[in-house]
Amino acid sequence: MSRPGPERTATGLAGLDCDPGETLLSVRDLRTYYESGDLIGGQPVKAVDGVSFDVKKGETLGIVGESGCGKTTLGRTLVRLEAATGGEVRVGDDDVTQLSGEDLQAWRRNAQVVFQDPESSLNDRMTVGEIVREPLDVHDWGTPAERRARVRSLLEKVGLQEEHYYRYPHQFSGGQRQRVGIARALALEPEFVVLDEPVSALDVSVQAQILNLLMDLQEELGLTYLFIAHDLSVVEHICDRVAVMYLGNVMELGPTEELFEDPANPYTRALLSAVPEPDPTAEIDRMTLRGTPPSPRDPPQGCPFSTRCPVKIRPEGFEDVDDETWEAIEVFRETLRARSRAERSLSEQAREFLGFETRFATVDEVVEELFADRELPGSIREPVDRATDLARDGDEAPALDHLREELGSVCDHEPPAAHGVDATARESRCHRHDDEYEEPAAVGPSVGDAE
Amino acid sequence: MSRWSYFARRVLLMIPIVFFGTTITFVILRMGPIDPAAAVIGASGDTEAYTSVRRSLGLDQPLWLQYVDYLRDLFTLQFGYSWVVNRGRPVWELIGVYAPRTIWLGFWSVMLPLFVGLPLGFYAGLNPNTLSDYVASFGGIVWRAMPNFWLAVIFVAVLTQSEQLFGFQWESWLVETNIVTPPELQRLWVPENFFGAFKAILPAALVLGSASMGNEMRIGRTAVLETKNENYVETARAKGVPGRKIVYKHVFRNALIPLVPIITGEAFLLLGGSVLVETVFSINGLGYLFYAATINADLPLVGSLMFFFILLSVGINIVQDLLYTLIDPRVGYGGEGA
Amino acid sequence: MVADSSRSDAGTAAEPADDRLLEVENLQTVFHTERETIRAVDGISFGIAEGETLGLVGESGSGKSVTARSIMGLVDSPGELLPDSSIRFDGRELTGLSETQYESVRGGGVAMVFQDPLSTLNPVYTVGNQIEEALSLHRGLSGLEATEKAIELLEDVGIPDAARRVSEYPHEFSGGMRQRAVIAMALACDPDLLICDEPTTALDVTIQAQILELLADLQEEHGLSILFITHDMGVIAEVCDRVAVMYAGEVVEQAPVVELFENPRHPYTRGLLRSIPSTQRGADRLETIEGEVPTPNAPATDCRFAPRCPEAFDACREVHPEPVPVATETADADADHTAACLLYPEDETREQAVDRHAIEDAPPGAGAVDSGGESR
Amino acid sequence: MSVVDDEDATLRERLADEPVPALRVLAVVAVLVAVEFGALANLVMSLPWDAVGAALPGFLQGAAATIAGVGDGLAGLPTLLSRSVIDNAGYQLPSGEWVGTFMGLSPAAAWLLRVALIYAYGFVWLLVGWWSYLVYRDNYRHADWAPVDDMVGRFRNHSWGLFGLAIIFAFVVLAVFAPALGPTTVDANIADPYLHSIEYYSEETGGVEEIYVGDANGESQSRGQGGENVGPMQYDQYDRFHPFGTLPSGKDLFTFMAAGARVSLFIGVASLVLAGGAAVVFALATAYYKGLVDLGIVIASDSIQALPQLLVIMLASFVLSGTWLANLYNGGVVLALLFGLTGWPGLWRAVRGPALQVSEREWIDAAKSFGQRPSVTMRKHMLPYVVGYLLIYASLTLGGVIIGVAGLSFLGLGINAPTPEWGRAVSAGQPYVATPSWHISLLPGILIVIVVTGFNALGDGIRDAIDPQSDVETGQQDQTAAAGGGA
Repeated sequence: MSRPGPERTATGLAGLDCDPGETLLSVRDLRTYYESGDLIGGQPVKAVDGVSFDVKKGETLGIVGESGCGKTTLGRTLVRLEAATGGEVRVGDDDVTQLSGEDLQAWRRNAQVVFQDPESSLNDRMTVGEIVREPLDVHDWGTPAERRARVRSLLEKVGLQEEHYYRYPHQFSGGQRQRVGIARALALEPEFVVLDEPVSALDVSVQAQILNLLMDLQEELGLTYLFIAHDLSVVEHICDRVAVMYLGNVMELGPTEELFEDPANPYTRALLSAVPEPDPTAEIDRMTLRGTPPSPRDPPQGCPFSTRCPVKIRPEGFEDVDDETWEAIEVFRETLRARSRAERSLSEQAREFLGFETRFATVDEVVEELFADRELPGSIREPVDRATDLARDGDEAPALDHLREELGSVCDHEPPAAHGVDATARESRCHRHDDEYEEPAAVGPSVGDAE
Repeated sequence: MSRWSYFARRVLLMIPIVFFGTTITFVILRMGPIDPAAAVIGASGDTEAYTSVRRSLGLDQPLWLQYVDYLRDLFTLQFGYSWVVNRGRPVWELIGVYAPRTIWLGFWSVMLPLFVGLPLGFYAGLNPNTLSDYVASFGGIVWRAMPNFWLAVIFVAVLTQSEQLFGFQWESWLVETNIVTPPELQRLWVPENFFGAFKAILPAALVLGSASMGNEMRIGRTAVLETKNENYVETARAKGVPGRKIVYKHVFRNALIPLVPIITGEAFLLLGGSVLVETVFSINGLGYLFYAATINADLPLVGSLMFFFILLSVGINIVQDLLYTLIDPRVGYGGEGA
Repeated sequence: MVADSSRSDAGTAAEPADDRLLEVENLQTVFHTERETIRAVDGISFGIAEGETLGLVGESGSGKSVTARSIMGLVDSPGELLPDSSIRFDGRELTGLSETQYESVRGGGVAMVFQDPLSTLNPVYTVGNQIEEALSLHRGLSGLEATEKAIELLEDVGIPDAARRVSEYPHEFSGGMRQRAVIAMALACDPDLLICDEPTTALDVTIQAQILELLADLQEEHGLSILFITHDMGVIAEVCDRVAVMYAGEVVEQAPVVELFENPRHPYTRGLLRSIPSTQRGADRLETIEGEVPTPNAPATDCRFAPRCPEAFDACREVHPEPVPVATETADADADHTAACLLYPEDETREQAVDRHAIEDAPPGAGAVDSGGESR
Repeated sequence: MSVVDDEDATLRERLADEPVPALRVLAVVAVLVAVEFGALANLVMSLPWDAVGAALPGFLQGAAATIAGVGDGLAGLPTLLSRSVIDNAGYQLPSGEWVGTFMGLSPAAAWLLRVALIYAYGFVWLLVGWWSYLVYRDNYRHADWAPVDDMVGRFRNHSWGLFGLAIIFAFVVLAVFAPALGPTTVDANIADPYLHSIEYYSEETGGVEEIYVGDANGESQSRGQGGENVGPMQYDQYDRFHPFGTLPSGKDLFTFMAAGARVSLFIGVASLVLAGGAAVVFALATAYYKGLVDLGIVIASDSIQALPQLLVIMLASFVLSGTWLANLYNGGVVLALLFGLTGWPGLWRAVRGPALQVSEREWIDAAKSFGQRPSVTMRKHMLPYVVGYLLIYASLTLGGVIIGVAGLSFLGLGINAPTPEWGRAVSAGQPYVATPSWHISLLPGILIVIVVTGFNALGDGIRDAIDPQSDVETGQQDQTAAAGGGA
């Protein structure tokens, strides 16, 4: 490159200069918690809860997951928009979460973000030229004339025209604004770019333009992308490797092709099977998940996915209980969980205190409905009755504890470790990868591109 | 965070506010050259009396100790005695005498706008850009722009001359009342007394509530306009709810939410305005008492009254939060659905 | 603004079926702003048969949602339906109805599910209260009876612990549960036609799958007709029987779902399908449609897609295409497949085709192809 | 490429490139300044420099004195629109001929002419301001379109806002040109009436006599019923014209009002600069840092707001009444300080919402992500959005301050006694409201209503101009702002 590039300062971050294919960024047990606004006590929101992965130079690592899974927080933590609660992010010998002063500035120059919302990511009282130039000004890049020249070349590079320099964001469409956002992110020639849902606010036809542009730029500039998205088809198209997140954890991580063809983790499988195919003739064997993800304030004790997992391991001695009964137990637990989170109004608390009936006293109806026409073996009937008694008094938490103790399996008690699942360094967190259990794929419907 | 822990948090926040508010009062009282003791003994200039007054007021102590004493007395609700305005009477007793008139005045100057301004505003919001909307809106703005003291002066003049101007005498109309005297607040449960007291306070309450009336009208109008465009109103229409019911059920209740702080905020604003209105109408209320204490340099009385006002303001704030928690189920709800 | 009033009377609706539950003809909804008049929906026609699901697909600004609101009679000033528009529901013309007359149609005949379930529910009333409101309006239920029915409806839409949930406020529900509650509210009205305006766009895929499954079940159970509006081709492929593709206020192509996906004829539909990454597995670059969606602020005298169309020729800028039947490829013999493009009908020469579009487009009495175009 | 290079030019270079339009603007401005240069110098000299001078260290005092001398000299320069050029003071001979007035016009006509000319002059300034904006936009700005163009465009079409602007313009001209607008001066008529004298034609003696203004005032009182009344647009028996009539003391009400406008405007603007500055700084800081900073300022502002504003100002201005501070600008400085110190919480609350909203925008994150300094981020990315909202509330609050100041002076507090203040006129006229001397109370009140309405309208106009969508969100804050603490 002939342009006057910013000299990398001698102050470190030597790790950025690694060769393509080597590990650029190494994330280990990263945690980011948000304190709740409550002055007195209160659980923090565990947005990212112990995440480990590597990012290799020149690759595109996709992070997918549903809203609230912590993928955006993860991206923001990597570029130091959020402070990490624990763990580390290594670049060579430096820990990004601990950087300060000049080192931090060096990281800020080399790690950039493209934001999701093109409406909100550009200051609409500044001209496009000023917006793209601002990072250059902050880092004292070249002379003012050189900066202006660089901005013009950047605009051209992202598919805009030079004369757009003095236009305001209002005069652009969503796709063009996103191009401006990309130009701004590239101004300082960063090594690493976090793309936070860069196309999800755009229409399909425009989305394709931006995806093509991103891929061209990566090729030309040797960029490393962290691509955050909820749209699996986009991730499949653009990413080299994919990490699937659920409730602050990476459930599965591996090369895109293998992961999409033969997903190993039950959550990945459910997620993939939920995506509607743009092909009306496709026959899908869909796994529809029950309920919604639990609150990240109060994640399950064992596997994060255990509350919704369709292939959850049964505890010993209950393998022969029929599926519907077992499902009813899971629904019962889900109901109690929802109740324990529901808020009681003052009048309800008073009624409860005085022993009157409240909407929470309907637990018997729930039990009735779930278990009425079922033969329950004593080993199930007993804990259910006990839990019902506890819940009737408004104590859902002990009821839940009791059910977990009596009817919970390894999924309810221990967080699963990462297991290698095929030859390609793919990892998946699920107890079923243990030798003693059947693989998830063996017990659920078939999912994946390989049909 | 539940609604009630939100509410508890708000109440907790009131403590430092009372503390700082009281401190500010102390600073104001002490930053000027006014010597409370000198004001107490007046022009006689007797050194001995002066020293003894100083001592009994605690002025011979170091300033920080005075501050601590001042805080301790107020926070234990020992308001002390008036020294100049009504020498030797306990402040509590004065409040007991003066406060009812102010409360009576304040009550009606909150109620009148509520029952006049709000309906007018809602009406204008339901019929935007019609002639009646313009008249109501413009009227509201001008009505709000009128200074209370001036409006009071005009009211007094017009009412005293009502015979010449309108052909009937206000003072003897329906019930015999005076225009510029405090209302009689004895035995209000007797309808006649009640009505008399109401009529006596009506002009003053109208004046004091004028700004609120204009405000509530304007904000009521915009709140209705805004609520009308909410998605849930469209949903209600989409499920076939008749127009009238949409207005009553889905628009009004939601439009009331932004009005809660307006109404309570105004209730507090009335305290300041009461000085002028009470002066013009010669209603010996708290505002008037405060004014008299100020210009007579009765600083102990001023300090205690100010503390009383701070408590009132904090109380109104708590009422506001309570109203909020009652009217809006979302208050304090930061969490996620289950 | 004069030229187009009778334009689509001639063309469109290849099959004027009277047995259809909803028949929209030449619907034109415009919004007046200070500067211009936006023709958000510009002369579209389609119909929905009983028990059928019609998908309305298009990018943002294509007029999908305005179409839904027009059918529900929810278009308020500064928007209006132009005089020649016609919406017939169950044989009854809706366009001229007064607000009071419309109230019996809304909910009772046609119910609607909106995109954002949170803002759709009134935050200060419990979910049960809002369902009971619909129940009392359309089924005359009240009191305990209504509450029981509301609980039943919540159970029907798959909300667990409904007896407790019925007395909770919308903010206490999660996104997916809220949308279920909104659907329950729509069902409370006992409608024949359900309009779903992007009902799953605000939801996650796993929740979307739940809701789509629920809608399919309910359709079967209640024999509902559904107008399903979305921008997601995947969802369309999954839920719809027939599809109408909208672009800049017009329906550019209409066909049964399999036919449309396998044999897209309009260049826009083709481009749209090809720009979805999952249709191009393995391709390095995605095909794109260059340019941006225009805002329709004047009656069309050309093809609105022409500036972005890879197959555009000179006439595209002068003649406004009308929907014409095109050859089908699927086995479905009576598949009525129309496309509004000068390339069709393909069995005619290009000149013939252009002439045909020009004649159909021209208002009676005015011979010129571009009438009305020069006036602005 | 040359085009592109041109676009890189700085504003100064662009001016040098194409100087004609800018020079034209400059020439007009120069002419406008020249004709009123004396008045300008006078205005500068009328500021409370003595206090500043006294505060200066000794060796500077000499220099200050020299400058003061020069300033006084400049202040003496003749100006076009002054009383001495178009004089309305004179007397009428029995023949009906006017002596001493401008071109022998009647005092009413001379006064009206002067008022018209002054307003025309002010209007020209307004036009020049608009013109220079256009010149800048068309000749020197790179961008063909900027968001501010839309705002200006919306405001231009906002008749209610324009109505407000017109009123505020009239009010500001009244305040700025107060000495030239009044039919007489504060010094001569109100402050030191016995140090000045006038000539009049006496029918008794049949000749021109001289009399102290104070004595003449004694004969031109407005005291309602008893026949003593000089109403609006009337002459008194010394041939003095009183556009608004006279006060009970016989002093000219219009002169009083014009001078009072100046005091009100000064207090309003000064207190708002103080309060607005604090409000913006705090709002930016709380929105950017949130958390404890926010909590601290919430508590501080709530504590101040827990005290009834008007009562606190009343108390504090009384407590301070004996100090040097209270004598600055006849007590105006103290009031401005007090209104500023007690007023910032209201303004802060009003702009905190918009500031928080802006701080949630992704461009703030973008700025953080490439390492922009917090102070620059606040200034560049947040301030432009907050300032608009500040203008709205400043406009509303200004009306409130005017009412508040008037309310205090109605009670006899605040502005020191002989200095004109609107509230004092209302107070003076209180006994005469229902008499022929109704004008004393009524006219100042009506003036206040008009000015406050004008500020409200201007605020509405600005709101709709900067934020055409939202109407309600901001509505909440209006109330305390416009109510002047309940006065």
